[in-house]
Amino acid sequence: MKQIRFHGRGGQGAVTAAEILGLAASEEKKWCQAFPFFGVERRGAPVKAFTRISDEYIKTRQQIYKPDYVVVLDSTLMDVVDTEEGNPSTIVVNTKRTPEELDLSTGDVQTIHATKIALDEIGKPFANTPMLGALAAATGVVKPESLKKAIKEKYPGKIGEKNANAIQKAYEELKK
Amino acid sequence: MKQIRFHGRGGQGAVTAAEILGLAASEEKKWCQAFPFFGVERRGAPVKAFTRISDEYIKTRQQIYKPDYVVVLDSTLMDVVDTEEGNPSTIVVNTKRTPEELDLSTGDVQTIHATKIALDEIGKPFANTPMLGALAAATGVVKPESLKKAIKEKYPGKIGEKNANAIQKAYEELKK
Amino acid sequence: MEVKQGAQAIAHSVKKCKPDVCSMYPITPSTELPEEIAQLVADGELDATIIRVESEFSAISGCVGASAAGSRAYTATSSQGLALMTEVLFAASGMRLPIVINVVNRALSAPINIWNDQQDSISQRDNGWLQIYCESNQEAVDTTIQSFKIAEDEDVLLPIMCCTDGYILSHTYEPVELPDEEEVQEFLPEYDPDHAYLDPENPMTQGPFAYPKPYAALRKDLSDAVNGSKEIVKRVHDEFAEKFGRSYGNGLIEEYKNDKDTALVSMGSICGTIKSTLDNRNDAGLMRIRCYRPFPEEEIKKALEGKDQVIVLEKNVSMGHGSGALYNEIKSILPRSTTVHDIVVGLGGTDIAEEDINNMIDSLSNKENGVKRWLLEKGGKLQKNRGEK
Amino acid sequence: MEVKQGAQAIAHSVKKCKPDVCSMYPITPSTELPEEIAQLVADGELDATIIRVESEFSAISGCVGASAAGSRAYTATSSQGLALMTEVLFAASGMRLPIVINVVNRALSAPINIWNDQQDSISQRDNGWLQIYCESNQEAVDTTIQSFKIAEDEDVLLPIMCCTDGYILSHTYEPVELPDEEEVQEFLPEYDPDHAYLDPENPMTQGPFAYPKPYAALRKDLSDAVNGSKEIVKRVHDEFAEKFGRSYGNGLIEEYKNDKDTALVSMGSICGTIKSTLDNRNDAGLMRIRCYRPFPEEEIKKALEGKDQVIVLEKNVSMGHGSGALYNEIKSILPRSTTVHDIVVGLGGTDIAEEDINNMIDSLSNKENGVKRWLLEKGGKLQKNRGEK
Amino acid sequence: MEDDLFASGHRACAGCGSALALRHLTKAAGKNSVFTIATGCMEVVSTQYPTTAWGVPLIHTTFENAASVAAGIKEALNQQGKEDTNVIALAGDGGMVDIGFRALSGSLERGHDVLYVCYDNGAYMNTGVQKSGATPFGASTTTTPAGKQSHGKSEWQKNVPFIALMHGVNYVATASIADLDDFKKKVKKALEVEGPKYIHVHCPCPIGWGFDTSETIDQGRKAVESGAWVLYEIEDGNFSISYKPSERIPVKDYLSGQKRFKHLDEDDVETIQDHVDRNWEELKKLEGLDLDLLKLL
Amino acid sequence: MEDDLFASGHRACAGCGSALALRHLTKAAGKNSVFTIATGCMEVVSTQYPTTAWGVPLIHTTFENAASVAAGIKEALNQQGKEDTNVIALAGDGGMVDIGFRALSGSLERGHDVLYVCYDNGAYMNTGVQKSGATPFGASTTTTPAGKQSHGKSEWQKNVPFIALMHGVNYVATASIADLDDFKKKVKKALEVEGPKYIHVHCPCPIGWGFDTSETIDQGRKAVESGAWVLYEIEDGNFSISYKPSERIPVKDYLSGQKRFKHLDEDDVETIQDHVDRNWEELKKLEGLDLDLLKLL
Amino acid sequence: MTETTTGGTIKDPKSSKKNKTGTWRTFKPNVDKEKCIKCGKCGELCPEGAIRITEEGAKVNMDYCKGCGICAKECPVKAIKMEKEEK
Amino acid sequence: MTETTTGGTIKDPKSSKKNKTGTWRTFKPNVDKEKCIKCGKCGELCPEGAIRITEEGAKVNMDYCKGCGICAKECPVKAIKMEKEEK
Ligand SMILES: Cc1ncc(C[n+]2csc(CCOP(=O)(O)OP(=O)(O)O)c2C)c(N)n1
Ligand SMILES: Cc1ncc(C[n+]2csc(CCOP(=O)(O)OP(=O)(O)O)c2C)c(N)n1
Ligand code: SF4
Ligand code: SF4
Ligand code: SF4
Ligand code: SF4
Ligand code: SF4
Ligand code: SF4
Ligand SMILES: [Mg+2]
Ligand SMILES: [Mg+2]
Repeated sequence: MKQIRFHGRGGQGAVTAAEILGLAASEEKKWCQAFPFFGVERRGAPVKAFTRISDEYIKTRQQIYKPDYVVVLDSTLMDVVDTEEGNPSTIVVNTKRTPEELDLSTGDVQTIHATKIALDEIGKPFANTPMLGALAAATGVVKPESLKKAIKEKYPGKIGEKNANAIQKAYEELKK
Repeated sequence: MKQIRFHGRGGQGAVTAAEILGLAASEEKKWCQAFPFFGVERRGAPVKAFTRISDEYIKTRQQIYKPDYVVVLDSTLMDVVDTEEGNPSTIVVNTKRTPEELDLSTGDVQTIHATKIALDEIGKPFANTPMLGALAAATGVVKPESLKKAIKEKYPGKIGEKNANAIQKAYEELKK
Repeated sequence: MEVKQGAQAIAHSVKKCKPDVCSMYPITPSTELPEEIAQLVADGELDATIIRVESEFSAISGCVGASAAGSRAYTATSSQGLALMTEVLFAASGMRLPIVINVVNRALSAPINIWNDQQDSISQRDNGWLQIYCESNQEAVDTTIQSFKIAEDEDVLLPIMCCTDGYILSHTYEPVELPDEEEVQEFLPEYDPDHAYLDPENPMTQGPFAYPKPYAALRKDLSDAVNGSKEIVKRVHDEFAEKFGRSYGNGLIEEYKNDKDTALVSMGSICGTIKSTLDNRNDAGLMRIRCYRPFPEEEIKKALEGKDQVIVLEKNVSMGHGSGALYNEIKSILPRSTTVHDIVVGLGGTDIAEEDINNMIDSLSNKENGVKRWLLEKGGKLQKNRGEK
Repeated sequence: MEVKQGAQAIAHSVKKCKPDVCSMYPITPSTELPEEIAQLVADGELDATIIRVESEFSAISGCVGASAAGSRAYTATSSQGLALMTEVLFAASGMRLPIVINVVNRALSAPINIWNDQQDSISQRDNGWLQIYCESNQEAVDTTIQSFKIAEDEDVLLPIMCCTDGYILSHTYEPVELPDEEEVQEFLPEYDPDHAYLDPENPMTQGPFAYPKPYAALRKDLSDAVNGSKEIVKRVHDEFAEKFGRSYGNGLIEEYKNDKDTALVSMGSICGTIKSTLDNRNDAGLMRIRCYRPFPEEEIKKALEGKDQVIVLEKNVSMGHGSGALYNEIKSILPRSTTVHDIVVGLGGTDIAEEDINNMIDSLSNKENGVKRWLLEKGGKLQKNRGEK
Repeated sequence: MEDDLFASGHRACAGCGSALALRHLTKAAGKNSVFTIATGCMEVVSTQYPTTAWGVPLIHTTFENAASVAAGIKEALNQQGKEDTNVIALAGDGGMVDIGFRALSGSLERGHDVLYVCYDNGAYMNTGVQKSGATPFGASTTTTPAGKQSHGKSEWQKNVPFIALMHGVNYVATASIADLDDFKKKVKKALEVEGPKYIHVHCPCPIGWGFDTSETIDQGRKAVESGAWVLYEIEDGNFSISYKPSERIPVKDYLSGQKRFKHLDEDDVETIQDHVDRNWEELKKLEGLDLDLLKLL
Repeated sequence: MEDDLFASGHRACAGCGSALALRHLTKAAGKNSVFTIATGCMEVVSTQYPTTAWGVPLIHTTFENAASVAAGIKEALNQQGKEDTNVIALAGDGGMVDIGFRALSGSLERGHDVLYVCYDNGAYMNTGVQKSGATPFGASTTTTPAGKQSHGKSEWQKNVPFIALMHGVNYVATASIADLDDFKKKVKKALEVEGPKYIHVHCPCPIGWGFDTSETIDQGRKAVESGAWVLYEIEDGNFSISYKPSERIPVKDYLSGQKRFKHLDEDDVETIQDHVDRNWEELKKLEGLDLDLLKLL
Repeated sequence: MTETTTGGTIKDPKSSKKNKTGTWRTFKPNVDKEKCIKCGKCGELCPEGAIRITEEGAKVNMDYCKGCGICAKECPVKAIKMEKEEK
Repeated sequence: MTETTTGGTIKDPKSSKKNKTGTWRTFKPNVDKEKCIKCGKCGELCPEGAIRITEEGAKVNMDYCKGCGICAKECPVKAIKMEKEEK
C-alpha cells in the first residue's frame, strides 16, 4: 500500500488531486481511497488531502500519519505547515527553486515549476494536475497514462485534454 | 379510606367539588387526594372526578374503580353513563325525583334538588357545592362545617358565604 | 399543609426560588405551570420576567440566553414540547447552563395522546441533563427547590429536569407543605456564575466551534460533571432534609420493604401505588429510582444485591428491544443469578392498579429467565412481545 | 466500479430507487446528498420533486406529507438536523410511514463540531426507526437500496435510517459498484400502501388522537413491527446478495475472525480499521453490529457466546453512565463470565488509528472487571472516568 | 341537504365558532380536497381514534408543521398526476401564527399550490386559553392574566395576513364565521388561484372569550361591525375591504360582551378604539391606492 | 485607530463581505453591546476554540435561535438592571430568513428591545452555497443548480424587511457593505429606537457568488446602483429610500460579474430587469405616500 | 385486547357520527313549525350540522344537538326556543 | 491532554489575533507611500482590519492580510498594487 499526502491551500485543488490520483490507481485496477483532511478553513487557508493506493481492498479508515510520498502544491506553505511530518520517503514541491535550495530533511526531494506548466498548458495557475504528473515521475506510484485517462474521464472535452497535457509535460520534465 | 366519585358535565364543577371535599377532609386533619378523570372532552360532555379521604397518608395513585360513594351532579347523565359502576354503597343524585323513581340497584339512594338550592342560595345553577352538603348528610364522610370552612377559604367573601349556605341548606334538607 | 393541585404547588415552589427569567410555552399537562407563574407575576407576587415565547424551541432558547447572561432561568414543558427542544437541550448541557425544567411527563405522538408516561424525558437520557423523578406532589415541590441548588452548584453547573407524572401528580389535589420563602432563600444561594455571563466589561465567547480534540475533551468534562453531580444530588437532598425535615430515600434511590427476595424497580408516581400494594403482601419490596441521571449504578447494585428476582416497571419503550430503556441499564449491572423481568406499563396514561401489581408479582417467577412483558390496560393480561414463544 | 465520493455514490443510489419526493435541507456533512440530487433533477436524470425546505423540521414534515399521500419520500441529514427532527421522527414511526433517511453521522453541539461520531442517530434509538450502520461506501450504496425495500415491506412499514460516518465515508472517494438502475427497479417493488394514502375517493384520517388503551395498543403494534422487521432486514439483505452479489455478514451482524477469546464490538466505518488491525494479530476478533434497530439480541448473544472479553468501541456517550449507549445493551445480554469493557472513541471526529486499537487490546484484560474508558485523541492514553480509582 | 364533510359527532364545545368554520370550509372546498391540520382544538375534537369527523382525507402530525406537511402532500399528489386535488393546510392561530410560522413562511416562499387557512379563535384554546400572537391587545388569557400588575395582553395582534402578503402571495383574505357566504366565496376564489393562498378566519370561542354559547355568531358580527375585525381581500397585490359597515359600532360594544375584556378600564377601551379607528383609516386609504403590494422588493 | 471589536485573525475567506459588515457593525454598536449569533460562516470563522475574534460578549447556540436567545439575554440583562446594554441578534440569511424565522417572528411580535441584523450573503455559504429564502431569482446554487431542466432558483427572494415591518417594528432598514457609512448610521439610529429593530445588510461573497476577492465592494455597489438591492429605511412606518442612483445601471451589469448568474439567458435577464424596475417604481410610490405601514390591522 | 389499525389510520370517514353528542345537552331547541319560514339560517349556523330544513320546517337531530342556542338566537323569526332538557 | 474551560467558554477576547492569517496569502498589497493620500478608504474596507493609516500612509499588517485585493481595487488614487507573494 502506498500513502500520499497533498498540501495546498483552499481553492488550489488538493482534494481534486487526491481524487484523480485515486482514479488513476483505479484505472490500473488497484484499490484506492482519497480524502481531505476534514477542516473548516476558508479559501486560502492551508489544507491537506490524502490518497491510499493498494493492490487489495483497503479496510482501514484511519487518517494517514506516515505518508510514503508528499506533494506540495504551493511552496509558500512550507513555512507555515510541517510538510515533512511523518517522514515521507519522497517529497515533490511546486516551486522555481531547486531541491537544494529548499533544504529539507527528506531523502528524495524533487521540485518542479508546476504553476508555469499549468499556465502554459491550461491557461490557469492550477498546479494540482501537473503536480500529479510530477509525482508519477518521481515515484512511479501510478503511470502517467492512467492519470491522463482519469483526468479525461473526469473532465471530458477540452479541459481534460489540457490537463492531460500538463500532466504529461510535468511528467516528462521531472523524468529528465 | 373512603373513595368518592362525582359525575357531572364539563363546566358543572365536578372537579371543584372533588377538590373542596378534599379540602374539607384536610380541615379535619385527614389526608386526601382529589383528581379528575383525565379526559379531553369539551364543555357539556360527561366528566368524572374523584376524592380519596383517609386518616393516613395515601400512597396509592391508581384510579378509583370501587367508590364507596357516588355523587351525581346532573341526573340527565344517568342515561348516558353508568353512575353505579363499581357498586357504591351510597349514591346521591341531584334531581327533583325520589329515590324510588330513579330505580337504581345501589342500596342507599338519596336524592335532592340541589340545582334549586343553588339557584336560591347562590343565584346560579351550580349544584356542585350543595351536593357536597348532601353527600355529608348522606354519608358523614366529612362534617358540613368542614365543607363550609373549606369553601370559604377557597372563595373568600360573598361567594364563599353563599356557597356555604347552599351546603348547609342541602345538608339540612337531606338530614331531615 | 395546604391542599393544592400538583402543578400549582410546583409553581409556588418555583416562585420561592425567584427565577429571573421564565421562558415558557404551554402544553398539556404542564400548562398550569406557566399559567400559575403568569398569575403570580401579574399579581406582583413574583418579580420575574416571563417570556411568552412562540414555541418550546424558543422557550429553551430564551432560557439559554438568560442563563448565559448569568441569570436564573426556568421553564416547564411536557412531551412534544420537550422533544421540540432536543437540539437546544444538548447545547445547554454542553454549555453548562444550569437551567431548571419542570417536566410534567406525558406520552409522545403518534398517535397523539395527552396522558402520562415517561417516554418524553427518558428519551432525553443521553443529553447531559440531570433527571430526578418524583413520587408525590410534596416531593415535586421539594425537588424543584433542590433542583436549582444542584444545578447551580459550582461542581455541577448542569441543567436539570425535575420530572413529575402528568395528571397523576400535576392535576391531583393533595396536601403539600410549601416551604417558607425566606428559608428557601437561605437554602438556595444566589447564582453568580464564573463561566457564563455577558458583561461588556469582561467579554467572553460562549458556544464556540471546536475541533475534534477540544470537542472530545469537553464531552468528557461534561460526562465527568454529570457523574460527579451524584454526590451533590445526595448532599443537597440531605441539606434539604436537615432544614425542611423531609427526605426521599438517600436522594438517589429509595428502598421500601426492600428486604425480600423480589424487588420491584420503578420511577415516579407509580411507586406510590406499588408501596400501597406491598403493604398488603410480604413477598416483595421496592427500589425506587429517584435520580435517573446521573445513573446511581453503585447504589442500585447494592440495593438489589442478592435478589432472586427483580421486576422493572417502566413507562417507556426503547423500540427494537421490546422493553423499556431502564431494563438494560438495570440488567447490565446485576449478576446473572438475579432474574430480571421488564414490564412496560402505563403507556399514554393507561392506569396501573394495585390489582395489576399483585398480578405481576404473582405471575412472574424467578424460576424462568427474565421476561419482557407489556401491560396494556388496567386489569389486562401481561402481553408478550409478538413472536415470543 | 467507479471511484466516487461517498455522498455522491449514495445520491446515485437514491436516484436508482426513484423517490417521488425529496424534502431536504443542507447540513455538513450530508450536504452533498441534497446537492447531488438537486443536480440530478436539474439535469433531468431523476424525475423527483425536490422540496427545498427552510429547516429540517420541515424536511421531515414534507416527507411525512408525501409518504402519507402514498408516495416514496426521502431525505438526508446529520447531527443538529436530525436532532431538530426529533418530534416528527417519533410521529413518523407511530404513523408507520416508510420514509428513508440517509443519516451522515456527525457530533452534536455544544460545542459545535462538524465531524463524525454517532451521537446523533444513537440518541434517536428509542423512536421506532430502524437503523443500519455501514462500514464502507459500497455498503452505504447497497444499504440505501435495501432500506427502501425494508421500510416499505408490508410486514414492516417503518421509517429507516441508513447511517454512514460523516467525512470518513461521506467525503472519501473510493471505488464503488453502482447497481444497474433496471435491476434496482426489479429488486424494489413499487410502493403501493394500504394504510397511508390521501385519496378523496377513499378518505382516511391519519395521525389521530388516541385515548390510553388504543395508544398503548398502537405502541405495542409499533414495537412488534420494529422487532419483527429483523427478519425482513435479513431477508432483504439476502435477496440483495443473491441478485447483486454483495453481502454484509448476515445482514444484522458481521463477524470477522471472531473465533478468539476476545471480541471487539462496534458499528460503522471504524470496523474497517479494526479489521485491518486484526489482520496483524491473532488474539481478537470483531463482531460488527450492522442493524442496530431492531437490536439483534439473539444474534449478538450467539456471536459473543463464550467470550472471555468483549471490548465495545462506540462513538457516543449516554451521559450519566460514563460510557456509550451500546455498552448497557451488550452487557445486559452477556453472562457475567464475559468481561465487558467500554471505550468511548472518535467523538467529534477524533481519529482512531490502528495503533489505538492495538493499544486497547494490549492494555485491557479479562482479569479485571469490565472497565469504562475514553480515547480522546489519536495515540492518546485511555482515560478513566473522573472519580474512578 | 348534502352531508357535511366535517360531520356531526365531533367533540367541540357547544357553540364552537371554529367547528362552524370547518363545516363550511370543507363544504366550500368540496370533496376533491385533502386536508392537513395542526394540533389544536379542531384536531383533538375531530379525530378521536377509532372515529373521525372527516369525510375528506386528513392527516395530523404535530402542532408546528401543517404547512410543510401540506407541501409534501401537494408535491406527492402532483407526482401522482393528481394536480387538481385541493390541498388545504389548517391550523389554529397558535399553530399558524406562532409555532407553525416558520413552516408557513417557508411554504409560502416556495410557492406550493396550497391553501393555508388559519382558524383564529384568538388564543391556544385546546390547552386552556393561553395567549397567542393573534390574541388581541388587552385580552386576559391564562398566560396574560389580568392582575394587580397587568391589564391582559400588552401587544397588538400579529398581522399575519399582511405578513403572508409580503411573501408575495397572490391571494390573501380575512373572513369571519359571522359572514359565512363571504367566507365560502373566498375559499372558492382562493382555490382557483395558482400557488399559495392564505385565508384567516375569525372564530369566536365561547369558552376562551367568555360569552354564552348562543352568542358565537353575534360576537363575530360585533367584531366586524366595530372594525375590530376587518373583512378584506388582497388579490394580486390589490387591497379591497369586503364589507364596510354603514356605521361602525363602538368597539366597546364588542369588548363588553366578553369576559376576557371584562377587566379593561375606560383608558384601555379608548386605546383600542383609537387603534381600530386608525387602522380602519389606513386600510381605507390603502384600498384607494394604486400600489402593487407584491412588488416591494 | 481604535482596535476592532471583531478582531483580525478570524478565518473568513479573503475578501469576505460579511466579515467586513461585522467589523463595522461592532464598531457602530460599540463596546456596550452583547451579541448572539446563529450558526453560519461568521460564527464558524470567529469562534474556533480556544480563540475568539470577538471583543464584545458573544454567544452562539444553534442555527435557529439567535432571535430567541437574544430575547433571553435582553430580559436577563434588564432584570440585572443593565437596560442600557445593546443586545444584537446576528444571523446570516439562512439563520434569519429561513430556519430562524419563527424565532425572529416571535421575538419581533413580543417586542423585545433587540436589534436583529441579517448579514445577507445570498445563500447558505457555510455549508457550501445552498439556496436560501434570500437567494435571488435565477442564481445557481448547489441546491438550485443550473442544469438541463433548470435556470437556477425559480423564486424571488423573500422580502424579510417588509415582513419584519408588518410585525409592527418601528425601525427597519436595508444596508450594504458598499455604503458602510450608511450602514453604521443605521445601526446607530436603530439602537436609539426602543423595542425591536431590524437591519438587513447585503454582503457579497466571492466564493458563493463567483467573483474575484478584490471585487467585493464593487459587486455590492453594482447591486445598489442597479436597484437589485435598494437601500431604504422605514421609521415609524414611514418609508424612505436612502440612496437613489442618479441613473440606475442595467441589472445586467450587476449579474454579469458573477458566476452564479452566468447561465442566465437574455430572457432571464430581462425578467429580472423588469422585476427590478417594477419594484423600484413601487418603492418610489410608497415613499411619497401618506400611509402608516404600521397600522394595517 | 383493543383493536388497532396500522399506524392508527381511520378508514371510516365521518364515523364521529357514532358519538351521539346529544347527550351533552342541558338545553334543547324547540322549533315552532308554525313560525318557521324555512330560511335555513339555523341549519347554516349550527356548529354540529344538526339541523335539516324539511318540508315542515327546521328539524333538529337530537342525536347531535349540543344545545348551544345559536339557532334560537339567530333565527330571524324567533321560531326556536331553548328549553331545559328534562329527565 | 487538551486543556478545556467550563462549558467551553472563551475568556480571551480577540484572541483570534493568535491566528496569523497572513499565511493564507498568495498575493500581497504593496502600498506606494508616495501616492497614498491617507484617505483611509482601504482601512475601512479591509475585511481583516489589517490596515492602519499612519503618518506615512496606509500600513498593512502582513500578519493578517489575506491578500484579497480589495484595498488595491478601491484605493481612489491606485496607491496599492497586489504582488505575488514569493518564497
Ligand atoms: C410542540 C408542541 N407544543 C405544545 C403543544 C400543546 N398544544 C397543543 S394544541 C395547543 C394550542 C393550540 O392553539 P391554536 O393553534 O390556537 O388552536 P386552538 O386550540 O385554539 O383551536 C398547544 C399549546 C403541542 N401539541 N406541541
Ligand atoms: C439545524 C441545523 N441545520 C443545518 C445546519 C447546517 N448549517 C450550518 S450554517 C448553515 C448555513 C448558514 O447559512 P447563513 O445563515 O446564510 O449563513 P452563512 O453561512 O451564509 O454566512 C447550515 C445549513 C445546522 N448547523 N443546524
Ligand atoms: S375551546 Fe373554543 S375553540 Fe375549542 S372546541 Fe371549545 S369552543 Fe371550540
Ligand atoms: S464563504 Fe463567503 S460569507 Fe463565508 S467566509 Fe467565505 S466569503 Fe465570507
Ligand atoms: S332560522 Fe328559523 S326560520 Fe329559518 S329555518 Fe331555522 S327555524 Fe326556520
Ligand atoms: S342548539 Fe346549537 S347544536 Fe342544537 S341545533 Fe341549535 S345550533 Fe345546533
Ligand atoms: S485608500 Fe489609497 S490613498 Fe486611501 S489611505 Fe489607502 S492607500 Fe492611501
Ligand atoms: S489585500 Fe485585502 S486583506 Fe490585505 S490589506 Fe488589502 S484589503 Fe486587507
Ligand atoms: Mg386558537
Ligand atoms: Mg448566507
